[in-house]
Amino acid sequence: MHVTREVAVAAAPPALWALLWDVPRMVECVPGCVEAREIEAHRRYVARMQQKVGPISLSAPLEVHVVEMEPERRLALEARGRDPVVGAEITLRVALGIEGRDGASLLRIDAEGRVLGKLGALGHGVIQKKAEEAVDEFGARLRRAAEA
Amino acid sequence: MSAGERLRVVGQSVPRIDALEKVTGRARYVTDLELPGMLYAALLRSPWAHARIVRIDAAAARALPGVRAVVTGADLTWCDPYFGPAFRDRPILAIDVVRYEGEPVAAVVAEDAEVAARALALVEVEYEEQPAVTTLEEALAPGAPLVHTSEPPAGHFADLSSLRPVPGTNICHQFHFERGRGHAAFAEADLTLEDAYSFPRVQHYSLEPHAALAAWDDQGGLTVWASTQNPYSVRVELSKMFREPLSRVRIVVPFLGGGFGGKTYAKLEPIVGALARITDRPVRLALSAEEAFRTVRRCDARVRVRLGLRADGLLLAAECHADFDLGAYADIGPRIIQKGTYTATGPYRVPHVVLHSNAVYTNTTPGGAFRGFGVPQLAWAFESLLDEAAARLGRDPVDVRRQNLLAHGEEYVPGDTPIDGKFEESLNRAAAAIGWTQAARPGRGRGIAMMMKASIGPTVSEAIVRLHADGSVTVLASTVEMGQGARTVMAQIAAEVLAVPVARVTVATPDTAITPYDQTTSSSRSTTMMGRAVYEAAEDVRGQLLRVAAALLKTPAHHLRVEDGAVVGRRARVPYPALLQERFGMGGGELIGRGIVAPGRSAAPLGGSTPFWEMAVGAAEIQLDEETGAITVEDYVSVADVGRCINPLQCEGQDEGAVMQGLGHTLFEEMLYERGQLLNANLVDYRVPRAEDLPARLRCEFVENGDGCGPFGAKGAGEGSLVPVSPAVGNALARLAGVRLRDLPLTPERVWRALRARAAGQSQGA
Amino acid sequence: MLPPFALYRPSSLAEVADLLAAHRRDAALYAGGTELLLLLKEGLLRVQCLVDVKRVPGLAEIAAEGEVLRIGATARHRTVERSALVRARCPLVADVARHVANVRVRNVGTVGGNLAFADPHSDLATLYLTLDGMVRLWSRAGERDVALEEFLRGPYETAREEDEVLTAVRVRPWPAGTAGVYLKFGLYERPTLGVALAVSVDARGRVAAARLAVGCVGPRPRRFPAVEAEARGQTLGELAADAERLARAAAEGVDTTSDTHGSADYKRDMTRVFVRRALRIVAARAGGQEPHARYPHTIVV
Amino acid sequence: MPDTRTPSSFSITLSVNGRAVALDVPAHALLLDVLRDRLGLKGAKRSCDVQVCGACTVLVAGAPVSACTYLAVEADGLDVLTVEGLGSGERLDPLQEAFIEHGAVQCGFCTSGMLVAAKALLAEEPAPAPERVVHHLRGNLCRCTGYRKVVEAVVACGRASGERP
Repeated sequence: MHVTREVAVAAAPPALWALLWDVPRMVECVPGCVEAREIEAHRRYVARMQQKVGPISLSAPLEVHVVEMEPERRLALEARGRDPVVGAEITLRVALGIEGRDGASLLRIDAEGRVLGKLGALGHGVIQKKAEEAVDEFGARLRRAAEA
Repeated sequence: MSAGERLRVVGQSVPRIDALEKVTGRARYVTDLELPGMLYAALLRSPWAHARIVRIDAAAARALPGVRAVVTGADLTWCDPYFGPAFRDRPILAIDVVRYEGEPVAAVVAEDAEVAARALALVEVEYEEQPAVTTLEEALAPGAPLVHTSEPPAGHFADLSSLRPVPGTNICHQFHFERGRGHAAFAEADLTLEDAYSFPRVQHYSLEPHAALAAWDDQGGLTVWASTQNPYSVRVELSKMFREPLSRVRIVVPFLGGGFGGKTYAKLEPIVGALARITDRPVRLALSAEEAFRTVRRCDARVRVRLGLRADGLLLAAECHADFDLGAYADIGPRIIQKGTYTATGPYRVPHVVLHSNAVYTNTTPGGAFRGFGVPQLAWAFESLLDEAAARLGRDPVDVRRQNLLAHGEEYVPGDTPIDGKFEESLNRAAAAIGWTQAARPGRGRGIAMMMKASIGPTVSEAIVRLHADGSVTVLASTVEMGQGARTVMAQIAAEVLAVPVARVTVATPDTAITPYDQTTSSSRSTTMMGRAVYEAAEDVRGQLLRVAAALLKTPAHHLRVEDGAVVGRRARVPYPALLQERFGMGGGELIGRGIVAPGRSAAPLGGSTPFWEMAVGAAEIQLDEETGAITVEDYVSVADVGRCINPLQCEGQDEGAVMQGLGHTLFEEMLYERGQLLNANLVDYRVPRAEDLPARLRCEFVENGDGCGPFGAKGAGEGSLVPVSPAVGNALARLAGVRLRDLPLTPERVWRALRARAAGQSQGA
Repeated sequence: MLPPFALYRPSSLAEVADLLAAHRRDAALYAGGTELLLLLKEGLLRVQCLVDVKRVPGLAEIAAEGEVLRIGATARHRTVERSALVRARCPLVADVARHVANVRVRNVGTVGGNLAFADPHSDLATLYLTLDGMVRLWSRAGERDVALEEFLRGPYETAREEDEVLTAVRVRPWPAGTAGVYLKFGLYERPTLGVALAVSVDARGRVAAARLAVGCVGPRPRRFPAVEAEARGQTLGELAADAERLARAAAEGVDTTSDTHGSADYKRDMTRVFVRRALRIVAARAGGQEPHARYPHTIVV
Repeated sequence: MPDTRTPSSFSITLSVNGRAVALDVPAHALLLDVLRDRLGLKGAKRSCDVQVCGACTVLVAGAPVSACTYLAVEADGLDVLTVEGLGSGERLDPLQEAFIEHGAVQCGFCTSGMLVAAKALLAEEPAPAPERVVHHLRGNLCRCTGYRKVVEAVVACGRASGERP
């Protein structure tokens, strides 16, 4: 699936940038993320994702690698993991672009991912819809967190 | 047998000799077979389209009670783990790299299927994703990632010895053929037109998914009960892989639950052979339907065609360029691109021709043979563009076809068999039956299309016929019964030649230890080639009977003939048992007849002349719902030039099945991939034709001029009727609604988009 | 094959509640199993036990409660198809039951299972919306009735809590003199689109009430109150003439999802086409004629 | 009756093709595997495994079900009819004869399911019109015959049974 959104955030790029690296607050913002831990600052993290697709619940440990970093301008990360119960391989690539606009910021979100295995095939249509809802929710929570 | 004699059994719709077993549920397929001590195998498959295997941890799986072995590519060093008829490029289990989603990575063998399935979930595999190419466009792009980095060794087929891969690309073979002045001829054409078409990835969906059961005996011999269409090709592969002489590799083939080409060449036999050797116990592997979607499919293709015609409608020049997507492993793909492109110009005379095709690897389910063998992909393009040419010339598409048909006896290509059918008869009958010249009802459109296909050459079929002491007969022939009715046809041929009732003829189960060599059950060749071998073997026995009777009756053999299980002269009748008693001086003994048919190599471009040309015409009348784009076929006529129907009811069954299978890729079927992942490998989301898709009127008719090289003038008829369905429906749609679709299947949404584009075009006065 | 599980066969709702409380997420409610067993077989769902509700008395009953028709959750599609009571009160419910999946699924699958699984392609959900479907949910804490439109939250997601059991669905038959139609279009096992429409006509021959629902094209079926309101008061002739405009309005309001059954914009246009066709068929039926509409790959009930 | 032990295995009694059979089966055992692997009745086949193709059709209490997705315990105390129960060499069911006569059998892998489904239809509608047969056989897929001869065989069998007293 592939989702792109733009979110206006009433916080200057430096504040937004700092929020993005605040692991506990980011766990709150990312829907379905139940825990996350820093392994190597600004480079490697581990997280656990849980999502319910109807009666099916997906729960997978993710390894997160930061692949691009331009302070206060751009952040891109890749995450990979596997849910052995459902037999689903999950890959995510999220790119966040920040553009300062007179004191506030415009955040561009570009999220691309795949759920491989039976769930990915059978749930193809549903997963795209869920991903769109998740990115919208992420944008909303991030804006609230940044403006709080 | 003089052709003039009235035929007793051939030409009759005798009931199938395997019908009773099948309607009572007693027929046995590989998935029904069990051996004492048999273990059950299950395969772990890659979720990635292209990845390097970093690490496989099978410890937990091996520890599960009831698991006898967990095998990965690394455990196969004791044999040659690669197989494939063209290139030996396919590993039994992935070695270091997986090349398509669904490729087997590990195999578990356990006491029962449940333990095997549970153990699968405990095998941990770490992959490192690699860039994948999953479409022809991606695979042929300059600098595209390579599916195979090194060139695998050639396979074992003579006609494929000249494989021509293009180093540094995903092209593993090319076929090129020219006749006449090629490109130059287009300069003289009054009308030149060109277009590009695409044919989708479709799956055979035989009701029986692939299955195989292997067991090694104490003398180091391997027996495999397999759902295969060519036991003798599988025997060659296993002999090479396990380094055993051919005489010690035995392939037994019970009934197949459908094949359609999907069960040609080795599929599961290598893995079960290896697992049985490792566990030293019989091992059975029966795939699920979903796994069949990750084992074989038809090679999808994109085809560019260019036609040059004279103003009077005569075809002058044709150029076809076809790229076939072979998926991750070549299988028989290299021969498909040759066979499909060789008759790209169909049953028409085209003096100047340039044909080129590429076999291209991609990271998807490997392609293989599928009914039509490349011809449906080319005919879809050629027959569609031919209709466009007729329209541009303001000519009736039937007339333009009739005007360009090859004539009976005409040379198709120097060195190949002359045309052996009167194709105009089929065209006229199909056009008349669909009511071509009368206007169709409102909202209905008609279209027509033809096809021509070469069968395999060089080719070999051998048969043995045994006449027993009581006058009953056994036929030993390796032709596989996969529903087409081959056993009944062989029984009819033997019964006709030896003048015994069909009920007293049995046809043995193909078993390479017992039934003699046959190249393959495919390419519509069995009735013709194996039928001739059975005919000659039965003739051999008939000759022996006449000689014994001639000595007994002191009359020249040519004054005698066989009739109702006896040799009959002017004044004498000696039943077969008496003749055998005479011959052997005791109650036992049997006469053995042998038939070998092997036309061998020739100067024909594909290495051997086609024994016969398969030709069929399809005429369709469709209804279109212009608002939804949904099409239904209301009337369909198929006419096939078959030389002679040995069993008319079975021939009808073949053609009705072929038409409905053709309707599948015409209106419904397509394997959907998204970035390397197969989305619809199940019958809920992959739409196979149902009873309700049956046209209101479906007629399958035959032209029988007795002009085939097969027994009693028969020719092959197993594939022809499938091919014209998509171009006939596509042409009907174009003539009814003025939209030319180039990509199959013609789903409602695709037709809807074309109709909207047409409407938009009209509104801008285009 | 299936992964191992225990099978409980409680004979009362109280027993069901105890089992759900004891096993929580490790238990799955089970009746026909036509969807549940597939999820277990595909390995997408792991449970320790199934709680079979087929022995709880009364859950399979089809009965009239005053004007309302109660269909028990474990009533099979085949039973609904053949029920004289259903045919008498809601003939379309009986006829649509005949077109669910195939005859084998209809012999085993249940109405409650179909609604609780909430597959966006469900025929029943779309049709029952036009019959003001009310789902009854039972738990130890008591019973509650939820309108079907609120019950169906999204693809495979409903308002049922983990400790609740869907015991019945209540439908309100259309008033006498109502003409209805259900159209089902698509190639695959599951329809690309489903349209249910009922139009009641008053003594003056004008539309007294219209009930329009469209399903399968988006995350869940829905009604179109705005379009229904515009239809009210029209004569049958006006309704037929206005059908294209009303259908266009419905298409603008529909939420469609792209999947292997079709793209979002195709489903939007099909909503327009089939809502108009439904309006024309119902207008004819309300006038006592049967239009014998036949469209490729479409079931007209 | 359900076993009092842990509810994960059950003692059941099936009447399969008229023969009573007592079995202990795990709760998760599917009817198709019990028929094929425990009772050796190999006529019903596993193909699509998702209730679409009908190759696994058997009758339970006269109703066609997908044995591939039907718990064996559900058939406790009921009659189960498989293709092996239709008729055998000496005395074939009229449907079996009609399938042979009309050329409705090719590879045979779908035939068991087709016959059993048609048997249930004719029990309900003795002489169904072709459209009724097509509707009923929507859930029985065949890749070989193209269905025409299957529908003809069932219709002919229905008409013939109509004439028989």
